[in-house]
Amino acid sequence: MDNELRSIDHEGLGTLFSRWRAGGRRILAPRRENEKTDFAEVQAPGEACLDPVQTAQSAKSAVFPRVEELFAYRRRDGLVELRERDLADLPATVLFGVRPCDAAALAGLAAILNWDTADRLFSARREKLAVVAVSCTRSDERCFCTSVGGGPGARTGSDLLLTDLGGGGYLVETVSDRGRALLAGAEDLLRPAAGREKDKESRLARVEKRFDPERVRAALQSLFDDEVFWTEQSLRCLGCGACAYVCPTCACFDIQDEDGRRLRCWDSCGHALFTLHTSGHNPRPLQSQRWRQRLMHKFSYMPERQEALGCVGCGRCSRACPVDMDILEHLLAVAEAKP
Amino acid sequence: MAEFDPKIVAFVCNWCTYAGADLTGTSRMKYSPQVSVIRFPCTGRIDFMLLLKAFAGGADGVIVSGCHPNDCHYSSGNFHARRRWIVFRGLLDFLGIDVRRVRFSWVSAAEGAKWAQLVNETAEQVRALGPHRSYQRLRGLGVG
Amino acid sequence: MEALRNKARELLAAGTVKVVIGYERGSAGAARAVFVRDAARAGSLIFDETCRQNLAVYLMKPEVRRLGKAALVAAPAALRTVLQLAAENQVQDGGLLLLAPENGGVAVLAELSAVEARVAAQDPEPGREEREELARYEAMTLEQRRDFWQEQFARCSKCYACRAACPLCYCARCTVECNQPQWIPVPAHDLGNLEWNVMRAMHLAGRCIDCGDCSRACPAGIPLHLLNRKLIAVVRGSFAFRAGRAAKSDNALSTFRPDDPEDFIR
Amino acid sequence: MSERDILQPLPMRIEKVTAETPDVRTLRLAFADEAQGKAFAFRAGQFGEYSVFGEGECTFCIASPPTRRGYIECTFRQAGRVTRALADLETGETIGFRGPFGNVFPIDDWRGKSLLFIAGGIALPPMRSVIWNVLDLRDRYRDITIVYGVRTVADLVYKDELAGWGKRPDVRLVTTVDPGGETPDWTGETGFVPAVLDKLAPSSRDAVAVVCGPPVMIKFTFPVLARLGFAPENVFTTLENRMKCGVGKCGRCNTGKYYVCKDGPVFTFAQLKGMPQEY
Repeated sequence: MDNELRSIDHEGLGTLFSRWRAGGRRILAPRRENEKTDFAEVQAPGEACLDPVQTAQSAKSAVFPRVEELFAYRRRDGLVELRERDLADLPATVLFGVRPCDAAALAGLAAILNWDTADRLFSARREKLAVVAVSCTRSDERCFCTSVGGGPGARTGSDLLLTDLGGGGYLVETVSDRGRALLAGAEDLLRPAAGREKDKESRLARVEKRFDPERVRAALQSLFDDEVFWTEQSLRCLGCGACAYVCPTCACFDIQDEDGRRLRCWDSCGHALFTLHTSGHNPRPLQSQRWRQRLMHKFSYMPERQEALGCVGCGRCSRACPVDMDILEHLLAVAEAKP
Repeated sequence: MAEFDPKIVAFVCNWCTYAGADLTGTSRMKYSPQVSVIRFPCTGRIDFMLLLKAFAGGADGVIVSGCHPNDCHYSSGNFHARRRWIVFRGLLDFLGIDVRRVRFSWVSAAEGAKWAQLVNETAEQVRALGPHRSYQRLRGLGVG
Repeated sequence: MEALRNKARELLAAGTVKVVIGYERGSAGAARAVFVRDAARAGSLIFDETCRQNLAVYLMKPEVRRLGKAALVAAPAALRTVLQLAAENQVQDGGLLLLAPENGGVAVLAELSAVEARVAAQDPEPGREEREELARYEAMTLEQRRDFWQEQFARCSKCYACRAACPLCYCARCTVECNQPQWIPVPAHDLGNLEWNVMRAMHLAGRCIDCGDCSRACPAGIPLHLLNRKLIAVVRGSFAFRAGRAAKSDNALSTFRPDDPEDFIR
Repeated sequence: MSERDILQPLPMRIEKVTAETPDVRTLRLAFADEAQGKAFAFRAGQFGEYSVFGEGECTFCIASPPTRRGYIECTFRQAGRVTRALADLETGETIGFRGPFGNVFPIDDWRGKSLLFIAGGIALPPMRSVIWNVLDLRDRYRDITIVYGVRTVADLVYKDELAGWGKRPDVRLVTTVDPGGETPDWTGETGFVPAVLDKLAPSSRDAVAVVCGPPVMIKFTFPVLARLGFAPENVFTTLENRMKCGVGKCGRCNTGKYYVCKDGPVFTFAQLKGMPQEY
């Protein structure tokens, strides 16, 4: 039965990888290179590195690449020919080893990119993506998934959820039809979970709930005009885009023409010139306003408009920030502020 | 195998090297036809990025040439350019870009023969190095 | 540390400065910048080996400039930065106090000449480790270096943390944000990343004071400081020039000597 | 087959280029594909994304009225990379168009009311669509007043149309130039828009106002309108935040919880009061 807990050993997982690849799927998994662990294509589970609490970059580029071609154009005899991006080119992908927070973040991305009108490329990539998440058995002081509706063993957004049983393999939960399809014909590799194997909870990291997003939302709205507060909160911020680019739900983008192709590429509301008008007028000229925008967008505007939180508590922005703009600390400051 | 014809872009100053190249032509001296000459007011105006743009645009080799020291039409443009080239060459080499593909020279308006020799030697050298594929393949990489 | 806090208290209480830019203990044990404007808050200042950020970067931020006259807790790299900024007419003599921690005490440098003297006394030659690191890359073959950097730059997402963290990248509008023409491609593809990093290194040639904050800021862990360090070596070797040593000096690349080496020009 | 990509433009042919001033041009555009042209419909207030392939996209309101079918027009000042490239194009050349996007002027709600249009400088084009729209349905509305101010006489756009509106008995047109911007033969007003409006003192009874112009003009015009009795919910404007996608995804025009591209570009002053001033 699907909801029955099963387990798989390392060898079985290896076989599963081979079968997925034989079925034409590429597998992306965290891979360690130099000092950083990031998602890259792997052939076998042994190449994946699940040791760090988090990868440095999120997995969002699997569905929303740093740079992607929207369509191609060509001039001919004063006319312009357009060639739509062929969706058949997009690879079927298994995203292996994402954390439950990253799996949940796919819904946040979809909330932005598919708001009212579907984003053709994103949707096509998402359609071809199967998510095999791995529960968190460790966390660090930057993690706060439980404050934003997630958890170290949460299933939202995953197709399969694995939990490391320590030495002997993984507990396997089938979450969706897509997950079922990943396991089609793999009965030989799975066996029913027995005894203590079923006790997933005991394996999971403890992530304390630190704030109520509803309270943060209300506080943000009443703090909006408090310039002193926002200046104080953001003086240290350098205004780079590191937080946005490592974020699994940040989806702001730019559009650029190059070499006969129209490209979409990541952008960040933290960049000083993001909103600059051609006239020279800038609606958000101060870094304090841009920092406010980042928090407002994720914790106030998105819940109101796209009915999703713009944050999954992965803590990447805090880890990536060169000047220790720790988002959890800032959210707590918001929640506790007396406007 | 067909002989490889390297594409060479020459960035030259208006006052000396361009005039020198002109003299090469009016003197009916023959030289390698693979060079495209781009004229600038002064070597001081030849930004290092232009060299990279030439490579990205398909050049296999680049020539940069202007007035001899102390002959700059604007008195010191070439001296400033020289410093920039020294630094830029160091950077290119450090990045693993073969500096043998970039030739710097002083060619005066009277040195038609030197221009011909410079182009021919550069063409020979770049031909020996082969197409600059490692750079050209960068174009388009990293687009999902 | 107490000496530093006392000095900060004293300066703020007397109104000598409006803000002390220093370090405090941040999250996860890290040190981070703090802007102390009230003498009563000076107790949060720290200074130890975790204090690595070059705080001089904040001297050029409009939001910080607006706070008024500053005292900056300055490690050696910050002192060199201030001299280079002065050479570029970005810092006025007497417009800033530098608090240089030393043997449990703190030296207050009010004049740029004092900063020069201190930098000269420290004479921060690249350490053995640093020299060896650079030499390791120089010893690689051309192809190895090319592959190394292409691999590194492929990870660059153009978040511009390197630029934001650099105290000498202070242009209000960077070349990459000018689009007539679009000199550097906006997207973070391989060619765009190479061109951006070449541009960054070249624009810092003869100006970089080797604080290493570009590499520390990079979320992709690209060792960007190596590019700067290489050019520092070239500039020093070819022009006998080092940035951040004098409050009045030309930039290495906006001046020349008639006898600059030209063995590569024919 | 999947749906068309909302980020991919449709080709349009430039049918006519009009030089309004040395740096302002109007393009008349028709869809290269006739069927696409037939299927296309929009309403006054909406905008589009115009592509010069190789340069990028720029955002302007459609400047022609929906009552004129078969083409659209856009008017723009050469200011940035794309508008400069757009200005170099000639009749017969192809550009790209995405749209129509955004909300509309509620002209059905305005039936039986007096309309006051106030435009400054290059902000007449975004208002031209709605002006012609109501003029083409003239009998539905009461008094129509247009106040148009520019810096100098040379900056006036749509000169022929202004002359036409000036001659119509059913339109009250007041043009003004900033002090010092007049020519010897200038017959319009001289003075800034708020002052001219103050003197004109149009009635606010059963009236709505539409104001578009540079921020400084809007800032000083709104108090005059308030004094004349225009309630904030009866004063409309159209915002021009920077945009990339035009469909609420790229994040650029996000202002408070609103997106200028989806919730606007048309807003009432009552709505603006509830938004952060990030526009």
